Amino acid sequence: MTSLRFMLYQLRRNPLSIIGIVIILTFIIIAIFAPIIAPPPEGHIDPYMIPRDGYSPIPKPPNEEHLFGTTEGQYDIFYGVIWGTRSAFRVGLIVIGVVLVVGIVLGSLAGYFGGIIDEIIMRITDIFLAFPILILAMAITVALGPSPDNVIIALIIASWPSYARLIRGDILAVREEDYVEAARGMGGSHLRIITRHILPNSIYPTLVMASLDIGAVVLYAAALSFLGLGAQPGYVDWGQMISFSRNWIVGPPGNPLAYWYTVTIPGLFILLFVLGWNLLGDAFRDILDPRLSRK
Amino acid sequence: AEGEEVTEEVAEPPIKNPTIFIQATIGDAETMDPAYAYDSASNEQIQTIYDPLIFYDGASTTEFVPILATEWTISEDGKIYRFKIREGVKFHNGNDLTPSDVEYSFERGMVQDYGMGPQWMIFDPLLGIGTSSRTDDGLIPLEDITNAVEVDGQWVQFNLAAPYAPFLQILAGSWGSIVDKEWCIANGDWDGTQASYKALNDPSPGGSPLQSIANGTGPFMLERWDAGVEISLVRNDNYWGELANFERFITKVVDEWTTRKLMLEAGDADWVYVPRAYYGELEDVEGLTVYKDLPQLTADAFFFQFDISPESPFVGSGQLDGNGIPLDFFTDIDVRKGFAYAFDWETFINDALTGEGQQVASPVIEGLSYYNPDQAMYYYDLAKAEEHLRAAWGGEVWEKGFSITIAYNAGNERRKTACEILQAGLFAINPEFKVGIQVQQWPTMLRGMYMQLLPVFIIGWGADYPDPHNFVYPYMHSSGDFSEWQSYSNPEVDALIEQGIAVVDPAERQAIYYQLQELYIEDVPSFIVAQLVGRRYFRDWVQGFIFNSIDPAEIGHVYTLSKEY
Amino acid sequence: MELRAYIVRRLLLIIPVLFGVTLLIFGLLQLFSPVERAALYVTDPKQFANIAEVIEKYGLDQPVWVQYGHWITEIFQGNLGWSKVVSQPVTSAMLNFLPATLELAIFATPLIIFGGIFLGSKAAAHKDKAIDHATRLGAIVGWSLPTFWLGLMLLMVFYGLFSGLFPPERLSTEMNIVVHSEAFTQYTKLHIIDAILNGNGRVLLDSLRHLVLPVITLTVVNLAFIMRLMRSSMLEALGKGYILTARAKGLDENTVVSKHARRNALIPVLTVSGYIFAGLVNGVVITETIFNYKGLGWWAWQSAVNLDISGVLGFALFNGVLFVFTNLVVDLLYARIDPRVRLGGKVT
Amino acid sequence: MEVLVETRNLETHFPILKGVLRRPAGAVRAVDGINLTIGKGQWMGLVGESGCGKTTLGKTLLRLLSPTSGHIYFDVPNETKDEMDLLEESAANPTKLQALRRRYDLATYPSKQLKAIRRRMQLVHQDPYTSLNPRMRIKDIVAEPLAIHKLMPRKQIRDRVTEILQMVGLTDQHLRRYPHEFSGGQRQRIAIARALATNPDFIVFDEPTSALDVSVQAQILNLLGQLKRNQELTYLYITHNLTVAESVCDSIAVMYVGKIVEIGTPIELFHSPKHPYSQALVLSTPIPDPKRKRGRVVLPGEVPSPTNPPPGCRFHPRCSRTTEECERLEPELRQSGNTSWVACWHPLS
Amino acid sequence: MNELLIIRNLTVKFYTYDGVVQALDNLDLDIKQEETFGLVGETGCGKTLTALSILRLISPPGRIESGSICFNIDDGDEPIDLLAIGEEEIRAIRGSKISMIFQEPSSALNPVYTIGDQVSEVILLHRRQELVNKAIETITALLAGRNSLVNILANPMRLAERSLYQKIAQNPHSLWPRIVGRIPIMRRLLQRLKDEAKKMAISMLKEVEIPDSERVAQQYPHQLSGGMEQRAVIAMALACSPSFLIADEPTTSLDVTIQDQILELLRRLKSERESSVLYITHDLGVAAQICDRIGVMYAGSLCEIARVDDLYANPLHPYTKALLAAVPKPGEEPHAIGGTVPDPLNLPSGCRFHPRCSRAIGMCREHVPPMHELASGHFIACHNYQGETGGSSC
Ligand SMILES: Nc1ncnc2c1ncn2[C@@H]1O[C@H](COP(=O)(O)OP(=O)(O)OP(=O)(O)O)[C@@H](O)[C@H]1O
Ligand SMILES: Nc1ncnc2c1ncn2[C@@H]1O[C@H](COP(=O)(O)OP(=O)(O)OP(=O)(O)O)[C@@H](O)[C@H]1O
Ligand SMILES: [Mg+2]
Ligand SMILES: [Mg+2]
Repeated sequence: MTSLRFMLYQLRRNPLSIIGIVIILTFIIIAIFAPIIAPPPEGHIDPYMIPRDGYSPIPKPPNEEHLFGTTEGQYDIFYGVIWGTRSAFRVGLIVIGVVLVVGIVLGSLAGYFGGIIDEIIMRITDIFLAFPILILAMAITVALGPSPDNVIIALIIASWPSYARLIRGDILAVREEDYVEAARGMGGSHLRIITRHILPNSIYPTLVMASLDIGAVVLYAAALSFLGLGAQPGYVDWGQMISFSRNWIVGPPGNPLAYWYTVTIPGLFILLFVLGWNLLGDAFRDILDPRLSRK
Repeated sequence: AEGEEVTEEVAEPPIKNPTIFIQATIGDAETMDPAYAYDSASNEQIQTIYDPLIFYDGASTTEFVPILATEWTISEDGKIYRFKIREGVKFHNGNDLTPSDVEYSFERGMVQDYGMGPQWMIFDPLLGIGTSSRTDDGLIPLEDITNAVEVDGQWVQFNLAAPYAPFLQILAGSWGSIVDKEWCIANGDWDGTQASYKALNDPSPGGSPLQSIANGTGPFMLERWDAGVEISLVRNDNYWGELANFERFITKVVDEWTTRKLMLEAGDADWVYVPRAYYGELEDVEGLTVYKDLPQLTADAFFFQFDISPESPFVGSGQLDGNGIPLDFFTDIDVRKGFAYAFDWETFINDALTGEGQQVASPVIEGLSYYNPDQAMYYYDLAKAEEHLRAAWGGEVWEKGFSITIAYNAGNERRKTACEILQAGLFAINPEFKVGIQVQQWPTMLRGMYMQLLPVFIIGWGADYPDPHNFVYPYMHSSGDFSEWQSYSNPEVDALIEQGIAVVDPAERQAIYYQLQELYIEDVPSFIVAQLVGRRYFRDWVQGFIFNSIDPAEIGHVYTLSKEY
Repeated sequence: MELRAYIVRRLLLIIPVLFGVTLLIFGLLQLFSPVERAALYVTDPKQFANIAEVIEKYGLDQPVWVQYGHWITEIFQGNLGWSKVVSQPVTSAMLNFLPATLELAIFATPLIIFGGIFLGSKAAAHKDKAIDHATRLGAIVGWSLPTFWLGLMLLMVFYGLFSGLFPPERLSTEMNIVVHSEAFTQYTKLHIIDAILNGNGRVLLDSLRHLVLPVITLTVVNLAFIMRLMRSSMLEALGKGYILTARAKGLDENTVVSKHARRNALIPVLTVSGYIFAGLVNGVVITETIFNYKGLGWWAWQSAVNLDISGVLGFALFNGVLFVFTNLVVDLLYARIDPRVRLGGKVT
Repeated sequence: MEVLVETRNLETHFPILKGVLRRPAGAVRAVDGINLTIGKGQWMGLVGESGCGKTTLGKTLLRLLSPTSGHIYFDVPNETKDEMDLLEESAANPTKLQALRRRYDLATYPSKQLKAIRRRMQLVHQDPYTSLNPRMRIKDIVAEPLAIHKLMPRKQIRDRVTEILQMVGLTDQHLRRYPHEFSGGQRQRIAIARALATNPDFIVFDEPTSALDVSVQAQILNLLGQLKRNQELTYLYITHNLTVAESVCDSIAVMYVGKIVEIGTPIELFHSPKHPYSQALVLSTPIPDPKRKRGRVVLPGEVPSPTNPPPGCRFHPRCSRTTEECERLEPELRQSGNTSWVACWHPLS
Repeated sequence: MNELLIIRNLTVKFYTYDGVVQALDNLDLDIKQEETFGLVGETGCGKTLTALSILRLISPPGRIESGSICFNIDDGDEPIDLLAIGEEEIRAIRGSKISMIFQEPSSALNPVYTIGDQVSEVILLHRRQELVNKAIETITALLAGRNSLVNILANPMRLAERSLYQKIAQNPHSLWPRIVGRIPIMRRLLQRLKDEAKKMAISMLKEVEIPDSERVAQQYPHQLSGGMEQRAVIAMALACSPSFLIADEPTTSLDVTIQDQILELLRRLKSERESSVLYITHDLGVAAQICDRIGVMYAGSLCEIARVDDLYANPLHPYTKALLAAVPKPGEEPHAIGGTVPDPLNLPSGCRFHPRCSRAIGMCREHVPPMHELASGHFIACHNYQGETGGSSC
């Protein structure tokens, strides 16, 4: 409790982290109230598909009916960005959640027991880490076929190794701490030592990275969608909405910025979302930095 | 009035790169080998580097002009074609063109017979429908191939297995290009022996010795092929005919539309590939010439699967209980008709195609011979659709509804829209008619069609040569490309198709193809979504564009183009 | 000496890793059914008639290990398959597209590394001053920017408003002809260097112009990363005892920062250079795609969207190998900078 | 005197991995043949310079480290020990020997068996800032050994925790706090409370006060004395502060590079050290009295590396009395008085 | 004896997020020429801060609020206030006139530079004149050498070097060395200075009894033992023969036998160089062995100052007494001081020791006791002794 209050106190102190919190809270509200903010039109079967107002390829500028205008193919931008918040959270939270679990399990095994287990797990992570995340995720989505779920799977496969590594490293550091040895000296079981002593003290850097990475994961997912490897057209996804704008970057000769809304609005949503998590993660890092925490 | 004229002249910007024709398109050529090439990007390059025996006369798809053949005869029974070869023609490397080069060109093609290449079009007439070099017993005898084409003095003779009406059209394609025998052999290509036949038959991708080199008699010579980036051709200054108007012909691969648009607007490109979605964007741009309403020989259609595989994941429960469909769902013609009436062509053509398309009744689309403009067709009529769907499956369909998933290939927005329109139409008739739409990767989709997993799929066919046979066969014949996947089989149709190719008399053929068009509407094995009509946007300084619907190059033949005001 | 054993060990470890890399890549390939893999060769449904023939010809229905055997043998012979999208063998595609990417990297990498280090140290040295706040904000926003969006926004501005200033692709048509003419020798295929070697100012200028936007796009995000890292590791270094010692010696603040703090602060930065490399590769894919800059990244993207599996896998393999070796180089550099590693004592 | 803990030829080596394959190439011989006997109720001090192996010895005794060879007997009757030695010498009945060792020799206990014995022996670390899990409350820290050994039902645990905390001078109010809310001295009390929770017989203190100020150190030392008297405890007290050892211990062992060189009572050790190293140690310990300037002999050189200790007597390179014998032969630890042992060829008298 | 350093009213505060920490409170302290002054006290009482204040090395969020530190650079000159002079001037003093040895030798040395580099750095900085003169001498000697081929080739270069050094010699603040130092190839011209500095560094290392000092000069800190590292640090501190040396717990992390060696070394060097030392420690034993006078600190202020014999024989302040009683002695239980050190954020009012003091009176709670001289040279800040002079009260 005390440390939580302390954390909140520290958070409050840092204006940037306040901004981060506000941004993320806003997005949470948007995600929760998406059906109210942007109700799906009647007869619309799947709310996660952006409703279309006709099939014309030419985007329409913001108007009363379409607050942010429409993209090519007449997908409503407002609806897309609002509901896109949900899919952003979905991708970010699921990927990071799964990766954390996998990373914690494998990282603990490797870090705590060491030896051959460690060697094997670390060589496997080496193999995965030999690929930049986006490239590996790209190859995996290609192999699995593009769909929002496969993007999630691909990002999980591509990003668990760095977590396993990070956790392993932190566990290695904590494993030698005196209180861990004290617990061993009391006869505590491996499970108890890992869960009560090692993880609570080594998990924080990972959690910080996780909070920073939620933004990064969403960025990767958006990049995949943008490259045409993500969701099917029309799925509520910011990256894809930007890819819709791709051919409308420059307007007609007299009015080069005619279609500014198609690229700017979804882009700003991504930027703010990622920025929010980064600010928050940064604040967390500052708070959890042992050098800064009080003695 | 005088002042106005002056300003107009001033408004004409100077011609950029007057000696070069620059086009920006998407997708690179796959090969420079005429026997292997089966994609329009390659075909386009090949047809400017190599010459065929004959070529279409202007915009016509039935009249020909002599190119490397100065004259030709067709025997009465339609089985022997003879061509007199032009004299004094030189290949780019200086070698002389001889009739044996012509013989070699076709025989070499058949010897190579790349499995996914165009050679079936040569085998079909010369050795009989459905043949290829590979059989279950191994390769067909080399003599069969060498006997099909013979040199007779300055003449070259083709011996057809049966009459084959569109044979001349086939010869006008890039697969009819004439290569230099001597040069080919020097470069490791077929040397006439059995061993080399075996070794070179069905190469892997890129495995042809002529993959990236070229030596033709055409108006341009291959200067540089920066794969994926650009192809640069230079003028053949020893061309046997009139020299081309450009010193260079450059094809740039530019995937990004915005970039292509800017290139065109700035005059850095003389022609760019404009996806139809962006026609509107160029509407008011100055300095461009646009050619509109050009019918394309390509048509997408919705295909019904008559015998869905039990493994299909797209049929819901697999029963007519409102949550799926039975595997033989589409054998009921009322279902098919109901679907056809539920498709809103007007919206599709006006919105998705921005009006650049037209509804056609059958695979015999406009621009092909024997196209029947008066053929009745389906139209958007929910009442009629309801009527048929009420009747289908003894009323059970109407009562319980159904749920299916239809598929289109990733990246094809047009087909996606078509699916959505069909979905909306059916939903409007009865909310229990649930259509899911599934995007699939191209190979996955192909597999789905091949393994009969897809209850309904949307796909299209582009012409190889401008003849109705090239369309009715895949769409309707029981062993046609699409209809075989559909398990669609109508013996009457099969008989008519086989007859249609074998008769020579145009009147007779017309009757047959009119009847096939009628049968297509009656049977609805599939229904055509639209025939596309296209546009071409050139810089206004480009002159001499001739539209021929079968031309693989959207700019037509670069040989006819020039840059001037 | 321990360091040599360490290097040898690192080199030996590369073998299983590379072996694993091929396994992983091949495993991905197995996610496609034989029909699908055969269909990868098909661009048009009319070519599909021969699918069974294709499956047999390429042995796609053979047991996995047999296929792996074939595949790996081919790879050892330098044959990574055929890249459909650019109609050439994967190996030659890589060779052809490498110079363009290299050119991009040659400009972006120093900007990223030196810029990041410079700004990061500046910010740390002036902690809580205006410059620090500005860099921090810039870094965090830069780090949050979606690369592709930044690229598109640049496109919007420079293609729309100032069109023609910084054009797409690598060279303009005229310069391209010049470069490929006989009068111009392509020593390296890096246009900049070739232009200098040929003494051709116009080509040089033209290729520089074409590099501006991609380099900016590529730089911003990664620069932000290094900057942040450098700042925090610099702050950490500045808190160390030896900094106090250096100050107590009477050294001026500049020397303290640049001589005593920076070198130590560089160590953690160096350890993540692997990530910078990964960031560059990620960025290259997107940047080249957006600016139609025909390099490895563009090719990888084309391969991916066109399901050119050999292309994607070839690129991944190439990357994997490159990355493993980059890390080795980083380790060696690390040993160079940090005597504790070089002279044993902290080698783990 | 009843013996509680005894080691025979105890050795703990840490392998040094070298080369491409990371093969062991030598070892840190941190504990290198130690025979130590601690009587029940004894407060045994262990002094020596940094790196000489004190901590390693302490941890090996508690089996937090596995010895390379040698035996550790904890509360084993002397007869049994002798029997085992006899059996080993004669090699007559290996199975029986093995069975006995399994049962009595702590050095060979598998981990399951260890758990039972852990209740009876505890360790208190040097640095109270790192020995308490920063993310656990005091009550959980102190209750943990009880929970691990399931010594009592949950409800009683709380009472017991309060009781122990009172014993070390802390109150109920502290129960719900985290370690960082305490000063160093208080933390060390908590660590001691944790060690006491299971009513152990034997506690190893690894420099428990070296991170604390003198005033706090005094508090802790007082507490330890008090607890020992009340709870009938046996201590092994590791320290490098000779004055502390002198003031509190019953007996002091001096360690040098993995070996014990001298054991004796504080008085013996301080007034008539027998080993030259002990003497140097005693003389270089600063005394807080400016008037008592000792006859200074600054010991030259540094402690040799335990990786390859000097041959013969390990102290000979720094010793002023070295003879040729010292360079060749290693002196055994021999009884030199009633309560004192020394390992030296030329002990001082 | 003259005062070398006079600290008056030194107040240091830390402005933390949790509040203001008054780390030093109106500290007064005199250090005489050639004496060793010991500063003892428990952890966190402000010993290190006092030392850092003298060098003006307190970094944010800490700040020297008020006070003066007057330092007698050369005998006879007006003492200068270290807190009032400019940044340049204080830097010239750091390391040359006043230098400091830090507590933890392993963190005081930069891990990425060799010992030789780090020692010669300070020589290069503060003994440039000497170096330049030596270098000129060497070059002149070389120029006068035989007319061998090597010499003929090298001489123009040497002439250039010499003129550069002469420029520096004429004007120590000349910009030349800085300019030359920036230009990659020209930098070689300054190499001779570095070599000279290296030589001096090695002789310095010899002086602190480092065996094999040539080799050690080329080693990195992690290759040395703690005792050797501390010797290197001492060499660094003494390289410019400072008149005032601050030693902040220089032996705390070392073993007794090594500590003994280091103390002996410091004692010798101090007497050889006739400098003053401020010796900070919390070990009363060490303080007794090495100091001439001792100041006892508690929570940011001094409570007692006396000559060493006086303090141990006759401690007056209750805190000093308690501290001495807490030191373990054979045969007797150490006496603990009750209570704990106050929270620096929340210091008690009045005398800071009063909550733990057995002799606290009402006044202690309200008024800070001033420091006054009870007997000659024996200063104390305690209300119990207010008004008394001389003698002991208990
Ligand atoms: N886990 C380990 N691996 C390798 N070497 C070790 C390990 N633990 C200790 N050592 C080495 O064993 C020797 C003895 O270490 P130990 O910690 O027992 O000394 P110590 O007497 O307790 O020293 P200190 O007074 O510094 O605590 C040292 O040289 C040390 O480096
Ligand atoms: N960065 C800081 N922020 C807040 N307070 C500080 C800071 N640095 C020092 N202090 C305060 O200054 C006080 C004195 O610190 P100083 O380092 O001088 O103690 P010390 O007597 O040298 O202790 P030690 O014996 O542990 O070295 C500390 O109690 C602390 O409260
Ligand atoms: Mg120890
Ligand atoms: Mg201090």
